[in-house]
Amino acid sequence: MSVLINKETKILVQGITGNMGKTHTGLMLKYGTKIVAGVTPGKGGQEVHGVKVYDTVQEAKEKTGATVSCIFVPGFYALDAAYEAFDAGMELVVIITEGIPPHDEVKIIRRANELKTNVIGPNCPGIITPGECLIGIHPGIIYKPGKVGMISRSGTLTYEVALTLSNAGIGQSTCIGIGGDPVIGLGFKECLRLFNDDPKTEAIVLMGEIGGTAEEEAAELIKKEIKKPVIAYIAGRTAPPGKRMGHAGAIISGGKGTADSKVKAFKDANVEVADIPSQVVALVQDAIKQPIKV
Amino acid sequence: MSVLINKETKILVQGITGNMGKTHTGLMLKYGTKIVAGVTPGKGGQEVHGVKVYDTVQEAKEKTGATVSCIFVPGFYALDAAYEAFDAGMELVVIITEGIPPHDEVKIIRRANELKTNVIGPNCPGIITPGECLIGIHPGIIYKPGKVGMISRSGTLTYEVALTLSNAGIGQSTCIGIGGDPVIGLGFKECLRLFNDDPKTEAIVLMGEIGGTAEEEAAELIKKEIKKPVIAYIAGRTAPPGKRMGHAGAIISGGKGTADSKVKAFKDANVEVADIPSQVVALVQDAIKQPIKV
Amino acid sequence: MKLFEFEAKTIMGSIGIPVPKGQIIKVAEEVFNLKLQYPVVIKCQVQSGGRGKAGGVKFADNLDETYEIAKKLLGLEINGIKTSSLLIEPKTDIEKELYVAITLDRGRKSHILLGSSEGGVEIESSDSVKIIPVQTEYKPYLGRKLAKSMGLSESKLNMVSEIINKLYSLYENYDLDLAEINPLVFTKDGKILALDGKMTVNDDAIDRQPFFQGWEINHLTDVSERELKAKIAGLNLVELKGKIGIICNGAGLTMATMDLVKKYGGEPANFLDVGGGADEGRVKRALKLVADNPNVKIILVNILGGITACDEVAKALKTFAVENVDKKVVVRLLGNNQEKAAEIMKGTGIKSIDNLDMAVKEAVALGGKV
Amino acid sequence: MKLFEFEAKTIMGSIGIPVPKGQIIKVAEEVFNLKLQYPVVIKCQVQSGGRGKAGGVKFADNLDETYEIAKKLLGLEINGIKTSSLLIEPKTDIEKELYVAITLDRGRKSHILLGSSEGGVEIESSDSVKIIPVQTEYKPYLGRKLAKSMGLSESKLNMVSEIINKLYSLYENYDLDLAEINPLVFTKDGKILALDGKMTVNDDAIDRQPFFQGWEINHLTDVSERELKAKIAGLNLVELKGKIGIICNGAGLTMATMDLVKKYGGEPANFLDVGGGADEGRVKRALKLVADNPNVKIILVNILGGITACDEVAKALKTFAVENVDKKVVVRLLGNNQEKAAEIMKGTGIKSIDNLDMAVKEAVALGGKV
Repeated sequence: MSVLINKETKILVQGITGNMGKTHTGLMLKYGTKIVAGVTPGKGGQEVHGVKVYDTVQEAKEKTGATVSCIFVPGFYALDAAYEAFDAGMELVVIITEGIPPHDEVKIIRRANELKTNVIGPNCPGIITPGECLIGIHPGIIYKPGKVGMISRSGTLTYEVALTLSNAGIGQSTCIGIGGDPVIGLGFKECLRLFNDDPKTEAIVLMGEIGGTAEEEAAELIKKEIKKPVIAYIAGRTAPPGKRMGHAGAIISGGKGTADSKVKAFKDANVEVADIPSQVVALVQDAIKQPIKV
Repeated sequence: MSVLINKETKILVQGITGNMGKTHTGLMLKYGTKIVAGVTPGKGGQEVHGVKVYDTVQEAKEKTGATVSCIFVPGFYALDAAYEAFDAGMELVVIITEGIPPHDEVKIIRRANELKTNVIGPNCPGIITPGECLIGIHPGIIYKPGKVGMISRSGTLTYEVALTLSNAGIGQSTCIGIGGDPVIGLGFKECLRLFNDDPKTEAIVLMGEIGGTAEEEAAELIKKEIKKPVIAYIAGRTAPPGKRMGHAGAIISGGKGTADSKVKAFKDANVEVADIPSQVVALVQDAIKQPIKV
Repeated sequence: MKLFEFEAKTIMGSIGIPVPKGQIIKVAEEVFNLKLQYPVVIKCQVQSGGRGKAGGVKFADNLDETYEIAKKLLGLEINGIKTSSLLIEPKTDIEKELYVAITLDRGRKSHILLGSSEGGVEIESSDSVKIIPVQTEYKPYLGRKLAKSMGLSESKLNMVSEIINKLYSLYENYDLDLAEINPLVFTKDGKILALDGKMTVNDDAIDRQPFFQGWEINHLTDVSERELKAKIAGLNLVELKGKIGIICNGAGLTMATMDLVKKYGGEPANFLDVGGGADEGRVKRALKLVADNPNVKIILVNILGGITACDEVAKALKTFAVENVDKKVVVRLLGNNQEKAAEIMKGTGIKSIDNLDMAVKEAVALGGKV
Repeated sequence: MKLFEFEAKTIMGSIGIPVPKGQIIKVAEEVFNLKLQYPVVIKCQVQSGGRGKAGGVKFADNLDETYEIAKKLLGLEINGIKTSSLLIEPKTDIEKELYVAITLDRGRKSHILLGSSEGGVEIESSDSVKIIPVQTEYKPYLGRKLAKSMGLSESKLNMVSEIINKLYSLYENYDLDLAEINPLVFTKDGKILALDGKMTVNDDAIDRQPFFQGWEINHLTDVSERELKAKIAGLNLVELKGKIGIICNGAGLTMATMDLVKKYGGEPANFLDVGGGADEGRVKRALKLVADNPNVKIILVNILGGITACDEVAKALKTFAVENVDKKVVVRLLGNNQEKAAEIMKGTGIKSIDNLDMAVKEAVALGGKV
């Protein structure tokens, strides 16, 4: 078992004929992901890496039984693409697209909540269940099947930590890049609950960064609900206030969203916090030895 | 018992300081309705017929415990007023206002459905449980407490039939004017179900008119679900096609929405159809004598 | 308010929906100023359907032909409405005709997109029409879904869905009841063109649409002079062929009264709803409008209301009776202040009959029989 | 993109939010053309907070005073930013100051209205601030709810809620991150006036806001010259005080690398994220921007990615090493084509250290120590 996706999951790619869509469809297929359809309006009937392209999500779903959409369309078109995916009844929509205006993101997430559709992202690397299914742009080669669930606001930082874990022989159950924007679909809390309920996952690595209060809220939840060990890492201890650090969501404003506040919240919740990424390995090794809280 | 409202129901009036609002608040109070608050922005603190006015629905609800709103604001302001009532958690919103643009009505009804709030109207006379509670502009004096549930698209036609029933000694459980616009909240079907489940109601009078297919759908439902006798009357047998007969919804267009089609649908569903309003009395008298279908 | 074809096309053109370049003429001699290439199509500008069947659309190959046709078409009556202007456009080489429209679906309580890959007359009721409901905010994928369901693909799919996006923005921003392009055509040189367009602005919303302020009266071409006057006075009047004029309060009761008239052997001359809470002036205006119809032999007034003040109605009736001794009136007047009303009507010869059936029978007996 | 006060007020004024009539000057002598009544207020137009404290707001009773103040204020540095224009407005007789704002609430995933019946500096963090979330489409009752929660009543409630309606329409239509009026004042003669305004246009949405096309560069006043260049080149550069220049791919990894530098005894000189899939040219531009910072003693390049082609990065590094023999570079380069990359870098003296901690320690050791 794994979280949200597995080797049976059928995926369609919106924006499959664009550069990003084309490249990553190839990589996902190579990884073994079941990409069953692509969608680009007006290009129905074409093929990309042997995957048939349809004009609408509705048709692609009807013809192939896809239940998950991975969106690669440009920022200003993502709202439309997401609504189309929701309307067609996708169960999970993974939005890789970066630079979506926040006014659109609010609408996307609101509509997803109304319809109880799961959204990962926007502005995220996607989700991977190593050895089974990769949706998004994670470099699959870095990951190994195993027992550690990972949740992260950052793409390459996830790869960094996954790499050290894999190198140390510690595999991952599922890794979810929740995205670096201020408004996102599944957050730390929702993903923590998923991993808590997943029998395959024995420990959870949570990678946060400056900006917002999602980490503080996650710490609250861990204290109350999460039975499995959680190891946290927070990026941005040296980030200056008031400056956006790449991600739209990574900004300390009005004294809120500092790394210190997040580290403190986790420590208050008895969550081990790694000072540096490579320390995660040792903390995970320690944690897995402990019996699970009941 | 009765449908939707009873003598304990606490009501607030939106637009209480306008002409319509003021007049009908007076009439409703005289009838014994528990009008506990009024709402007009900027007029908080004033009184209308001894009813205290608040600036917002939220405040009025918090101070008085009102659960039902009756809306009298002008057409272009009804969308805002309805959203305010929904947001404040009103359980039932009765919209008397006439002339609301249909694009606004679509939004009102969609939002009500999202929040599972009951709406009566727009463009309706409201709802009355004779002897207990009058919400809207029904002339209370015409009605008598009793066992007949009434549902109607038209105001004065309801009064006409209620008058003949009352004069014949047949009282009413609750009478609902569902409104004459193309897009309305509770329709024939929803109200039929309410009366079907109401132990006090023994027969149901349904007053339809030309336009749309609500009567045809009601007939379908009656065939399938309704255990109590239903007597129908359809206005507009002499209405010419393509002309709006007063109500925005009362128009035969593209050959659809004729009185003949509706009468036929009811007859196919074994529903007695009165040829003229006064005939309803005899049909109700006959029906009440019959044992209820099981 | 129904717009004329040329108005709908001008508005569509203003947001980038391709429409033929045309000219409007109101006098036949204006054809001498045409700046269009031949052959042209000449189309009567009437709001009625069935224009083609009635001979309201003609083609011409040169100026002489155009002039002859223009002379004939100006003034042509189509379903009782006189043509007062013509739209002249270059004739289009059509490869394929389509139909797209947006309107409100009462049953679904939502806006819907309609489309068919067959254009032309009476397509609305064809089985080939596909429907896409707009369940929440409109987004472009809905237009694509419609275009797809119409069987379009490749660039044609994108061209048509782009048109639907634009049409929807008009539909939404102008509070339309209907926005329709029929036919929407692909031309032989691969372009897309809205060859005919319909737009209906919602009557209850028009006062918040500054663009259409003052347009209403010019657009009421399919109503009688008295219906137009009623509209201006805020009264709902629909004229029919019978002899019994009807004045009621409430649309349902008015229709029921008409039905009763027919049931008892008469024919209604009109539908007139004075609305709730009508006062003396309003009832007077209603009486005058109904009485002005030369077909009307008797007027049946049926007022039943909690709030309508019967004495106000009675005052109007009294004045009317004095000023129109030749007009017969049958009254049924129940509600607020009905005793005062009876007092006012004493000595005028007008009697109020409380029972509706009796009142209608009386009206039919007093000269309304078919 | 943060707008200047005078721009925000012009936009607010254009949709009917009352603002003082003011004039903008860029040269002190322009005060001789003032068409305002005295006393006036003279306000430095800088995007930084704390303007009042820094002496950037002054009052003047006559032309001479105005001139003297204008000369002093033009060029005044406020939090490191030079004042290049002044807004001069008639002084307002204030009865009461309020605060209203609209922004996005990350936690709620919705837009929120904020308001307080206390205006003035640092109100944002005061307990008196009330919050109304906009859960679905904005409707005017939300503005009234906010005004009510601010303790307003009667005509003041309606005046303030009307302002909020208008402010929301700007917020929505212009894709703003923030729309704020602080203070919003009631004047002694009973009027309402937006005395100061802030508007921030969202950076990811600005390309669909034609109104603001071309505005961006003029509004980047709080960044260094290199940060501005980076912005234009589409790179995320934030400069800091340290000696170790950092180039990474991905925001989180860049921050983590900065943190590691600090952890191992160094100080980062910057944040620079080249993004995913950077090619040779992009990495070259990044190297140049970082190297141009005179504080930078050593450059730490940390690229880890599935899709970033390491050979592209290596080519850029090779060229850079040849052209800048005096600049020390430490590289950590893992991912696609990393063997090709190693080949390219052979003989350049640049060595790639696979382990991130080792790479950072090396950079600190090679001259980055504080």
